[in-house]
Amino acid sequence: MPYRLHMMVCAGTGCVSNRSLELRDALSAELARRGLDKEIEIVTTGCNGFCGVGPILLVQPDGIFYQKVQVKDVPLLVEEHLVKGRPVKSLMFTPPEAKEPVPRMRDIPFFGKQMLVALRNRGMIDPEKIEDYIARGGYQALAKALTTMTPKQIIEEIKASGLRGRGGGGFPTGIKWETCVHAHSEDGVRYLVCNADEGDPGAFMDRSIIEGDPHSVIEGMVIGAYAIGAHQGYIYVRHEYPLALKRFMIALDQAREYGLLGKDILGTGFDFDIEVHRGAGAFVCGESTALMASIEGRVGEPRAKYIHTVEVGLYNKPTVLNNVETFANVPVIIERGAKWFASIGTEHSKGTKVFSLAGRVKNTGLVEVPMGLSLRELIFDIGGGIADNGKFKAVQTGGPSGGFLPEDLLDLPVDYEKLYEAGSMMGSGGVVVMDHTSCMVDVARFFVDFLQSESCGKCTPCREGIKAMHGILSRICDGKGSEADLATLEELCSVVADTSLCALGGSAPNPVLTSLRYFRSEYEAHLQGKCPAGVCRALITFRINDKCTGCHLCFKACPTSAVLGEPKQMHSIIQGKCIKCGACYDVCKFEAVTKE
Amino acid sequence: MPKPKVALYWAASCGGCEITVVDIEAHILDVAKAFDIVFWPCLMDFKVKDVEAIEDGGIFVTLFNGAIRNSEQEHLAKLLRRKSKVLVAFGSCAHEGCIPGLANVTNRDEIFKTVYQETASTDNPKGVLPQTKTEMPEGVLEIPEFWNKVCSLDQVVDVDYYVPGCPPQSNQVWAVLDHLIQGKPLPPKGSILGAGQKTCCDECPRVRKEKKIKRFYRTHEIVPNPEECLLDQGLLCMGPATRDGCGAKCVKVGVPCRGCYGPPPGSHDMGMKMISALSSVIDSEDPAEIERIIATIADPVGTFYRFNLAHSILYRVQEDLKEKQAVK
Amino acid sequence: MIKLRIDGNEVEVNAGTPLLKAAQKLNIEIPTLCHYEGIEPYAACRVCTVEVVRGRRRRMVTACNYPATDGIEVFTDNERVRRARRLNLEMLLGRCSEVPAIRALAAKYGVEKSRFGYDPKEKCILCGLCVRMCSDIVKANVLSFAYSGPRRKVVTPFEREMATDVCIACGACAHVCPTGAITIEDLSQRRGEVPEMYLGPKTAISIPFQQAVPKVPYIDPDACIKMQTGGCGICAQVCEPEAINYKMQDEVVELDVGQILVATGYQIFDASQMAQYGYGKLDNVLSALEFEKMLNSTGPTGGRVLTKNGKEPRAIGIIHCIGSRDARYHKYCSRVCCMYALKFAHLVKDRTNAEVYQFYIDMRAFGKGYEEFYSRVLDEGVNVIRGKAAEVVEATWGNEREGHLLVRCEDTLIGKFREVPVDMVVLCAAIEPNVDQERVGQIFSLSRSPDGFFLERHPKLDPMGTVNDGIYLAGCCQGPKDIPDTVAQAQGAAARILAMIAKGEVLLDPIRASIDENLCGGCKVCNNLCPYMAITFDDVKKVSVVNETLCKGCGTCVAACPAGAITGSGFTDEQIFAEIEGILADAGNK
Amino acid sequence: MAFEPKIVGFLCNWCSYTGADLAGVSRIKWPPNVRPIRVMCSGRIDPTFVVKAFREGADGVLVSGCHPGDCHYYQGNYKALRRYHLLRRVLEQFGIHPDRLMLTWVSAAEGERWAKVTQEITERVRKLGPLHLKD
Repeated sequence: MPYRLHMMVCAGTGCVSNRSLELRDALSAELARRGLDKEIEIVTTGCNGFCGVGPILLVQPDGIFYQKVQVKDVPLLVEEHLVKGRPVKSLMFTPPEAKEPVPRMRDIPFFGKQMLVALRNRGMIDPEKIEDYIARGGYQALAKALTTMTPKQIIEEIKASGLRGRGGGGFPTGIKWETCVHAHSEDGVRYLVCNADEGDPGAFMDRSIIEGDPHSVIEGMVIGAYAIGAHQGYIYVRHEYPLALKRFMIALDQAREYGLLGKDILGTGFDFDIEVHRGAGAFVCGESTALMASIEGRVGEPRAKYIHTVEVGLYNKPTVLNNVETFANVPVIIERGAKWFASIGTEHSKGTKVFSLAGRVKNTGLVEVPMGLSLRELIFDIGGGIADNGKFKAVQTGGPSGGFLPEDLLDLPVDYEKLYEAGSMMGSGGVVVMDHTSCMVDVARFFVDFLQSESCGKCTPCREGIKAMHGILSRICDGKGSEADLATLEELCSVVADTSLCALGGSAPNPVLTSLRYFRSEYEAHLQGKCPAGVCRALITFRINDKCTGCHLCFKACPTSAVLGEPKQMHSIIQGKCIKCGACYDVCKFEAVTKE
Repeated sequence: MPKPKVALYWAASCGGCEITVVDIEAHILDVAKAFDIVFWPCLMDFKVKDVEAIEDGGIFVTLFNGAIRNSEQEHLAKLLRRKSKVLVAFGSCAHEGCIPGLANVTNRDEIFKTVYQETASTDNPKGVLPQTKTEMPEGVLEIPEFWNKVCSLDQVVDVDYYVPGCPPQSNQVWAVLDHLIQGKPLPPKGSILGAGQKTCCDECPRVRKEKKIKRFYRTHEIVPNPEECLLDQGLLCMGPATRDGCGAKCVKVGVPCRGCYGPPPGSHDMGMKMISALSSVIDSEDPAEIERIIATIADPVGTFYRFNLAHSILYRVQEDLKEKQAVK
Repeated sequence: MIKLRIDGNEVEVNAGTPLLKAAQKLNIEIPTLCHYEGIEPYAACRVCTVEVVRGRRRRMVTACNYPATDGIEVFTDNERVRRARRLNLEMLLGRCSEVPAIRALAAKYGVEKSRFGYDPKEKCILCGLCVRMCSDIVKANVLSFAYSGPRRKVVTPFEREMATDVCIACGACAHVCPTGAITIEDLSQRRGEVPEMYLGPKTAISIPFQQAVPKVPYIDPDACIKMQTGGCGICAQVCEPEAINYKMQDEVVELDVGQILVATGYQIFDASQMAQYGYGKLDNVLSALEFEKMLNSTGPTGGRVLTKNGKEPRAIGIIHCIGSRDARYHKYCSRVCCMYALKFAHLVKDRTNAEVYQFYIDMRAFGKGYEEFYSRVLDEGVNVIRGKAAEVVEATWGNEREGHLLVRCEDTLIGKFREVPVDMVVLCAAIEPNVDQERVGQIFSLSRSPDGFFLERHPKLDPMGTVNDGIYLAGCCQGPKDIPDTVAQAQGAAARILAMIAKGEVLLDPIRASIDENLCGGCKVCNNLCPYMAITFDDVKKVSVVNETLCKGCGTCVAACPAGAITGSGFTDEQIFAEIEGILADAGNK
Repeated sequence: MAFEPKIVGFLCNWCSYTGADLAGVSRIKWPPNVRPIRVMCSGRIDPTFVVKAFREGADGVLVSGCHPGDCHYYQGNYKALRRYHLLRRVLEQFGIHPDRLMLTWVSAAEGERWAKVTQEITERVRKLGPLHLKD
């Protein structure tokens, strides 16, 4: 007997962290108690995307979107919505600047402008059930590809679609596959590798796809393998993604059981299997040659790519390496056709792209939008604008080595070339929004610090150059910079970008270069001894003005007893003792503590 | 024409040689037909005086077996020598002392002490020992004198020919007798009849290798491989140092040669030759190990000189007994 | 073959040739730090960066591993390249500020001081040559990188200071290190037992010594990585005529010869046995052969006399009779030491201003012109002290605290105990028989005199012959002797040999064994005994047979034949029996 | 007259005989009791010779070869060594004191040793007294 309602409980990492699984269990118990378990099915889904408001509960087919649902809300929810048919307004999402909560998911602006291709099954299926994926049309593309298309046709189709690598490089996938097919392999062995070593901080597109829809990746990989004639595939998953790993392993077992993987796939005689390789969390192992070295059991260090991995890759065989999102796109292209896919996006950037929205934006989470959407739409329409009524300052795209783009570039479309020209990049799709409270020099220093520690250290410019940049940036943050430092920085950036062995070093100067280009005034302010955002401690002073009521809170908060003053009397700060931790500033309710 | 006279005598021996003469089976009749047997105490009742009665050189041939170890034997040996044209040392005892000859490593006193006093089965509370002369009421009783030393026949009298073996093989005996019956010319004096010129190995069918011996075995210690040389297997076979002619009967049934046919023509001292040969093929250069290997030879003199001690270079050593004991 | 342009010059190379090699063809020098011929390029130092123009695309690449393709244009020294190199070198200089190699290279690009730091202690530029040498070439896998980013460093397994169990001490890492960050320490203090003394490091492939014939390099299989671990093979890679052959093996060559001249030489007494002289412990105590090597103009110091710290010594002590004329070691006189010690003194006087002291027991200048040379050396101001040196100890000299030596001895001519301060001591160690003298002697059936040297047939009348016809002696295997004596003896021996050859025939001793096949029983006792394999078994006749030309007449088989079938001519049983009877004719009866 | 033992020495040609010769050439005194018989190699020494010597009136027998490993014929002295061991046992069984037989190694260079060895056996046999085996 079909179910009356489906309760889709989000079980992405974000919502699980917010106890969505406990919620599911409470719900299940409540339904059973009320005898509703025969009428209503609970589905544990992958990431919904709107991670900022988790745990998320979606009631289908009504499309009612509940957010931040707690276990204590369950009886009320069941009573009101499921028994009495009255959706609970208090659990619904209220968009910023809106007065009334929005009951249906599709009406929420965050979802409204999204277009789901890679994330097509988001929140709709239980990722641990292959039946759910098949019910949503899964593996049809595979059947089509294997039974009605030649490998050459598939490659042509992918080429025609204009799909480009979603991992950061943006290399046309079809051409990569074609090159691999033409690459000489003595024994005909070719490998297909899926890069799921998502190392960019704040980026979780790949994790989300694997957690929410692992079969879409498997299907894409099998199609790719068929196209290039590979019989062995690898997926390189970060060890820090245990849930993704678990779900992917389940999916592999199911696919093998269903004859969709392994020997004689779908009875066509084509053999292909996937081995899971777990990475140890080195950022640089996302780089193709380092990743392959790691799979081979060697130290994950890049090598020069004057001969591409597509020709001499894993175990010195021609190897196709694509990331998770790229593979997830493949079945859709095969199923719906290259023409349809190519109709989406811009001239050179086709299809959609998944972004993880993070930073000082109201709606943080995972979004998939068509290429060509402007950054402004992404941040303000989907992201809901700047949190805490802050003022937008910059957006960084493409992960830690992406550049910072200022407000006047907000109308830039999401497009590989356009972002590159502006000094940033598409990267794997991380979007970090910064507001007026961020000091650009400090932020640049932060990312350079990250890159310095994640550099493998093999080549001189990356190891020594980034370290040198970090040193100069720290000096500037400490107020000890000079005009010459800026020139040195620029020189360093240029040479490091020019001469680094791999893309990590090659793109590492981006944060510095773009911050210098678009926010030079902030640097200059630092040289003058001022940090406009009030972040760099060496350059700020905390003072107490006459708004002080003598509430004594700051006195209690100060860890170094730098605040002087009796209760009910005006307080003051001993600068020599102040370590500029900002505790007094944070506790003051009267704006009496100022930061200069 | 009267038939040539033949005599056979048995001195210090076991009697096997007498039996081997009869072992020629029906040929004994040919012998009887051809010869006139004048003395053969073992078979027929002859008296010494009968022999004494024969003129010197009146006997054509005497086959004398047994070693000489007392005065009576010496007497008869000399008597028969005088009466015979041809004296043949017949069998190993007469030839070279044989088993009785082994007594030469000791002396009369020791032997008497052992035989009449010390063996477990002896009941002789008074410790009486044989005396050559004993005064009895009826008169003086005499028995032959027992010598310190055992001699081969040729050490006592001149010998014309030798027939080796313990006993001589009957076919060889018949061959010798037949030769005499046929009246063929006699070989040079001192010849060894009824035997070959080579060694027992020449007649031995076993397969021999180049020898390297790590230890010796006594016959009861191993079951020898039936195809291979016994010495190669560590069994002390005297074959290499022993004259052939026996047909290698012992080795054919797996028993090592004891050396009864005596030394081959080139050998001056059978025992020493065997010592020389054996120690040459012992497979060791380490004195301690050599001693260990040699220790596996039980009774070297009894082994290497079983049949020819009395006839060897060291036929008897007369060093002082006390000194001999001091050695041990 | 493809064509490309480098700095405007066209060059033709095989496709895929690294640009570095292509540039070498044009004699264009590109600096490198992490590159070493024979090791897979690593492209880590980025110093070899050049600019490549391919169509419209310009890019910076590393010359060490960028494969040449048709039609590209390469710039090895334009401003962009110079800037890239300059900055990378400046970074490296910031890391390793006092490494001469880096300083020199940086200076070439105008960098005297780095803006990115100053570290006078760090020497490692992380070029990875040592790591790659150890893992890829030597295959010992001792060295590896640990940590990432700026914390990266080269470590031994588990960062233990000593990894002796895995390190094979090949020294290849130190050899390839461009900055001298790796040093090799000889913890064992051992000295090589090699015939040609060396005072400096030696490679696994070398020309044995200057006068070697043939003068070609050879590989020491004990030191060669290729032969030890299967790795390396660099010499074969760089040898263009492909002359390297690892499969060559020591061969045993069998030659059929009629006469043999044994000239197996001697060895030098190991002076470290006499601890009182400090050889092997004190730095500037040398053996005579080491000193000879030092005096050699093709030697490690180019013929200059230098102490270990590279200074010219102010005084040198030469001690005679080390291990010879000494009841504890060798009683005999080594004969050559006095004269070479005087030669040393003469050369030292000639080349330095050092005082020379000879500590001798007796000065034996017996040869032609020797005494005259002794007088001349005395005239040159060499000090001779008659008396055996008692010991050599470390001492101070004026204000200098280390590196000086004191020779203690009794001067028997003045009857006083003396202490002579010197900077260097040379020990005249004895000539002694080779360690395998005994084995060699067994091979040739040579007797040895009590001193261990081979025994000549007659000390006066036949000093080069041996008791074995056709085997002769020459040189120090017979006893210590100098070059003139050796040459005289060798020429004498050669003349004897030639005389025999000229004669064309040899007389054999008539002493032979023979087997009477009528007596042989075929027991095979003798078959194994003959050291010359002269006895074989005739399977048809079933008897053993002696090959009379192989037989040397030792008579072992004669004695061993249990049948007495073997006769040894000249020494038959009967002859010996007769001898026994003869010499004992006087023995009385009992 | 004091007992002067008669000792037959069997000497190999290359070492012991030469060594004995050297002793002579070097004017080293050694007892005349030892009467040398030269054979090519100690391996030629047949035990028969030893018993023959005893039978002919020798009071002692000395067998001397090259030092082990130094045999001119490689192995001959080892054969002598083995024969010596077995012969001693047999002599003892016969009643001849085994010490009357002595095996020793004297090299061509060991004139002094030859003198020492001959003195040793002479004294040894002198103590054992006469053997008296001559018929």
